[in-house]
Amino acid sequence: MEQFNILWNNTGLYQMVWGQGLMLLVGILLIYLAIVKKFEPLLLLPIGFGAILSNIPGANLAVDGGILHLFYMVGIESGAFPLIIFMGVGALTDFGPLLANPKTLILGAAAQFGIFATLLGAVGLSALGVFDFNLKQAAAIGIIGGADGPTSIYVASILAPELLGAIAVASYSYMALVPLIQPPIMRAMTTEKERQIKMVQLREVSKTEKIIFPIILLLLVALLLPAAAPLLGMFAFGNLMKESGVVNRLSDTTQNALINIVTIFLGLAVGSKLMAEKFLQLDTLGILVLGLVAFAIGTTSGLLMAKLMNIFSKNKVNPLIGSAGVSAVPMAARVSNKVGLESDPHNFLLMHAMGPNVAGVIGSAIAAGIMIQFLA
Amino acid sequence: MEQFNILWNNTGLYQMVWGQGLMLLVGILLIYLAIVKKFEPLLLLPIGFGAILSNIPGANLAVDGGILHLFYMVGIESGAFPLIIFMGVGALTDFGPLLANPKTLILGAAAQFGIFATLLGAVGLSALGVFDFNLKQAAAIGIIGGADGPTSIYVASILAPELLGAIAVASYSYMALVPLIQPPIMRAMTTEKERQIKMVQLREVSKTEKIIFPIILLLLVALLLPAAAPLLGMFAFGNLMKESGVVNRLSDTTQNALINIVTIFLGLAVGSKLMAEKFLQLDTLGILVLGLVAFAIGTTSGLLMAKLMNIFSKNKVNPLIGSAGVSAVPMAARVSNKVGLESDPHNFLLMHAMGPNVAGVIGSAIAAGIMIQFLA
Amino acid sequence: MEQFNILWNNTGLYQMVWGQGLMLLVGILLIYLAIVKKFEPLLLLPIGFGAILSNIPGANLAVDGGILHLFYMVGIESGAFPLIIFMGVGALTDFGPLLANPKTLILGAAAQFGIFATLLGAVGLSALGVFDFNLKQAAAIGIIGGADGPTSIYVASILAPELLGAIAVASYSYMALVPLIQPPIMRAMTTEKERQIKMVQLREVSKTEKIIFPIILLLLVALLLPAAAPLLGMFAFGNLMKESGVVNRLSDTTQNALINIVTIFLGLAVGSKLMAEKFLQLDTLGILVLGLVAFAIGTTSGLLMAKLMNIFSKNKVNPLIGSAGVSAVPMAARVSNKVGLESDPHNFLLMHAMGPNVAGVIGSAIAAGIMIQFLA
Amino acid sequence: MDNNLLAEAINLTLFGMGFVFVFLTLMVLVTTVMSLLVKRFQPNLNLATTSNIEFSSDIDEKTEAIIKKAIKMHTKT
Amino acid sequence: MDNNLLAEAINLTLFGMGFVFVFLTLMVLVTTVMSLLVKRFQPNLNLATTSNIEFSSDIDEKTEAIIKKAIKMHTKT
Amino acid sequence: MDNNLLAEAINLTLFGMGFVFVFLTLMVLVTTVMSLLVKRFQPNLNLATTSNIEFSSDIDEKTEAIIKKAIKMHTKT
Ligand code: NA
Ligand code: NA
Ligand code: NA
Repeated sequence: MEQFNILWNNTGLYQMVWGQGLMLLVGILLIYLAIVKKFEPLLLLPIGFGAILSNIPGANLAVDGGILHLFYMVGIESGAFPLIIFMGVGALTDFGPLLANPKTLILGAAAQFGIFATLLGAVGLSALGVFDFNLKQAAAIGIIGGADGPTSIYVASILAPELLGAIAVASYSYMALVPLIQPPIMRAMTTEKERQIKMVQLREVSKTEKIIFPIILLLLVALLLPAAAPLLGMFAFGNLMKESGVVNRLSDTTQNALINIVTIFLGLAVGSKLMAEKFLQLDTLGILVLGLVAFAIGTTSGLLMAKLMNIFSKNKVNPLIGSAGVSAVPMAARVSNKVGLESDPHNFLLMHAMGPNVAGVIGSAIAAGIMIQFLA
Repeated sequence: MEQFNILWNNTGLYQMVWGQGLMLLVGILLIYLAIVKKFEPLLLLPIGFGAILSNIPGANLAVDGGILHLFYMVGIESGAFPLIIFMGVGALTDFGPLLANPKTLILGAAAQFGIFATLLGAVGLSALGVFDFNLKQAAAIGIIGGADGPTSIYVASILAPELLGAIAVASYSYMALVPLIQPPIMRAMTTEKERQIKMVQLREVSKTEKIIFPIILLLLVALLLPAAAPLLGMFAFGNLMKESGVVNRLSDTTQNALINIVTIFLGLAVGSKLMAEKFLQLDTLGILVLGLVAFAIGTTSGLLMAKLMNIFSKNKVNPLIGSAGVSAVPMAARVSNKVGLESDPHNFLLMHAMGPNVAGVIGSAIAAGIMIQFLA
Repeated sequence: MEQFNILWNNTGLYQMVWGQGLMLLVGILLIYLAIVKKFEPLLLLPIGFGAILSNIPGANLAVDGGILHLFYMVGIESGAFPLIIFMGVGALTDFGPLLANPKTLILGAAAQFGIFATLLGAVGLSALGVFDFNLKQAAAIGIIGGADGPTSIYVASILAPELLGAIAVASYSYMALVPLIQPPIMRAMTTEKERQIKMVQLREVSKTEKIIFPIILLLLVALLLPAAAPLLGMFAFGNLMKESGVVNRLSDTTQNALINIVTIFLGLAVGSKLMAEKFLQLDTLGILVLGLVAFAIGTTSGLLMAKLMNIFSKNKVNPLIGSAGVSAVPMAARVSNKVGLESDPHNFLLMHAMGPNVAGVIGSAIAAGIMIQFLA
Repeated sequence: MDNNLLAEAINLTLFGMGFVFVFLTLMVLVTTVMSLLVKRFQPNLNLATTSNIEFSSDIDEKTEAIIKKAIKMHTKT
Repeated sequence: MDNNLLAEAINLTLFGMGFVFVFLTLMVLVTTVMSLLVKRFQPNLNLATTSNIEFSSDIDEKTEAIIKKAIKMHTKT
Repeated sequence: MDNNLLAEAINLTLFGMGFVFVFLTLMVLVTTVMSLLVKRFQPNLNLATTSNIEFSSDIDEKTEAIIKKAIKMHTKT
């Protein structure tokens, strides 16, 4: 009978606290969103599964010695996983549309206002006593507005590892929700006439320009903001491998086996930060609210900047491509295209929106560098 | 001349002790079995090569600072390699036949009696003074009867790392020998008439059922036996990635590049546990004998359970599929099919045997969890 | 304004010392050579990029805690990356031509004289006060003459990690320059008539011979030079995986995803050894000069040995295949073929040159083992 | 002492095999119920099948089958 | 104390957004100049396109296109 | 001191080159004997060639060759 008692006392059922039970449901919810609603399944499926594994009472997978904790220490604490993912994203990115119309970089800059406005909001609400975030935490939360998963995870792992789970979940969830979040804002902030603006066709971009671009990006970062060098350096490296054409086997592996392997373990490792006692706090709710605000403000400021540019520029831009500046590649660009087609079914904005879209990746990495520079 | 002496004194020839010479031959034997006899070559080729490397006199590859020792510490001591392999196995497993006929899970339970009987045997023989195994070691040896390589390695790495080499070799060798070990037992324990039993055709299983199954498995493990959560959690995760259909790129990489890479290093790392002074002991002989007994008892108890089920059930099962409950996927299921065809050349048992076959994987992981729960 | 000062004081521009600026240009040069001149791009592109990342002022990527430093510690300090690459090279190597004409192994031996002559030169010039290399450093520099990247990196990581960056750059650069370095020497050291020698056609080599060869190689190394066992053991393992035909999925992954992933991180990690304060020294210039000498002497001694063999042997060898003994697979063999075609457009030496070419890989690994045996 | 060890082993065997049976029997039940529920409430879940495979239709089916086999041959061997 | 925090946050926002704009505007300029230079000095760089792909010409283009799609389907999904 | 270093280097060179030649000459001998033995006792080893490649025969050889090239192009570049 003793054995029976030991066994029973060691079951998950016996040891479970309500928080763990709730987190098992959260894990199932994330898996449901990933599979049925197709919310960024590449990340949310592993994160959701990791959340369940981390909250199995008595299994201790996400604490010292547990396998998920090991994945976290090896891959995220060290910075390696988000940087490798960023290298892979670089190898998957085509800067052609950006090079054809470089001024869309400005749209990618404007949309980063979501990051800083959210930082302000988080600090302000803490000053008012609603939440209790310090400046580092506020900055890590703001980066959600960058709409870039690996950037969010990288910054959070440095500035606020205790919030990493909630930040990652918010980041990927809202990226998946871009088709729901953005269109109402886009329709509200633009006139029908603006939405019908036809943009001049993008010129052909030469191979040489595409090869030189990541090197320029790297050098500018090196000279002006070394704190952004890990993120943008790996990003530029991935892109150079792809565009150079001389290391196709490395580029192919980076875009496939390597990024896939790292994605699996990154997801599980993020899941290890969804343990009940850490995750079920008022902070998490604050992060979810502020993250949504960040997306909305980023979208708005991108749209407004596009309208501002039209005042000074001869070649008008359709302001709908401004919202793509938050990144969330390529979802936000597709949303620009879709909303544009509602106003003019012959006006395809997709390629035009890809410029601000990838500019947004650079923009939020720069914002991340600033945060790390001043706060780490 | 001094140099010449140094060189000669450092040769393998000069430094070799007889045990190392013998282990070089064991390594060559394993490679021979892998290449010529096709004995589980994916594991036995790397293990055999690792055995040779580990026993090169003076090279010190399997001790502190050696590369194989590094692979062992990083991959096996941490638990990562067997768990990742198990994730890959999950991504390669089709639970369709099991879902079509869930009662075959019982056959996968019965076959685990080989594990516990062997545990008893090992302890009994130690009580009689024949061997000298403690309870942890006896449990790790028993798991050989689970006919599952990564489970054996995982349990041995926790309960009896000093026996890991012999246990892994026994486990994979006997899995390869299933077509020789099982048929005589199967013919002895069943009547010709039983072997001719035709089973009702398996129903179609829907995608939804296949997606929900790994989540149910995970939750049951979480609630009832957290100690089995690492193994069955990773297994369920691999299976969910495959069945969900939304992360095909992750699932493909898991089934190919990732499992292949880990298999190579797992094999070499296991080889590092085949150093002469550790491996050439009476214990190893005991493990080989007990492992074979474990397979035989597991096979027998699977067959008997099938016959027992036929007493109470209307839909008769062909008892030959009971032996597939030891796992050794998919070899044991093929053996069921082959022995069945001897009695009735039109009776294909393969798909029916796949049910108990994959149930055996779950069953031995549960048994492993019990051992870890009580003994770790 | 304070923020502005902080920002400005943290820019790369403000912090840059002249050496770092120079190294950024070196990095760009390496990338240029890789992309435009196709100099061993698989390594020189990542190394060049790593060189830039390592020299970004204030980013500290190549020192404690930086991501490139992490890659270095995990992959090179441990010895893992060069050994895994060597396993991959083994899986890509066909020993058929060597087995068809085993005496070409002697050519692969002769070409290693470049290694030892350079060792002598480095020590001699240090005795004369020109440079200041100790014996370990001289040995690591000599290995450049082996014309084998991973061997060079492996030896340097053990004997002279402070020189690793320069040695790796020299090694891969000169391998890329083989088509420029070797032909003048080849024409100078051979007569037109020698260059027209037609060799007897190579016999068919059986699968069995190809399978047994790596095992023989491993055992000879084990018995005679354990210090070479890590390098040649992994090499033989890769080759056995390929030739055995029973682990094709492991062999494929080794030849593709695995070697590609490791190449990327090896290159970046080597780049971390190109920090200005370490790299911009007279030593580096010495290494570049001595490395070139090593290649030239290796080429010459290979050619001379071929001529010597013709004095004693009935089946004449075309001395042009002697230069392929330096390895630089398969570039040096192609050079033999090309120079041969200049003298007789119907005399294809490629397959004949592949024998000494792969023999050179074994030869320099043996030389590396000797160095490690006596000096580590 | 050894008898004590043996007693522990017997205990472990009884509880172990018992638990294995309990667990897998429970799985039989839960799985059966799950399958029934799934069949009853045929879900309108928009489950991905091959939706993320973009393959334009201008390739005839036979060619596609050939290529799929080739790729399978390449990846699974 | 909290006011101090808020002041820091405002400072960070001003400098941060400012820097983001400066950096990306600089990129617009540099990129534009780069593109002009590239177009002007149409380089005779022997840039690899598909030179390391050995593909004999006895396969007609349509087949090649089919296969490329198949491989893409295989690797990207 | 330096002379001592030089002496060591010369020693190392002599022994090193000597050993390289001894080793590779031994390999010539052993390899030659091995090849002779293999040819003499033509083994009936059932060595795997492509046995684990399942490729049904309804695809004509030319198509197969095309696909193999395509896959090679894909994997080796
Ligand atoms: Na962004
Ligand atoms: Na089993
Ligand atoms: Na060499």
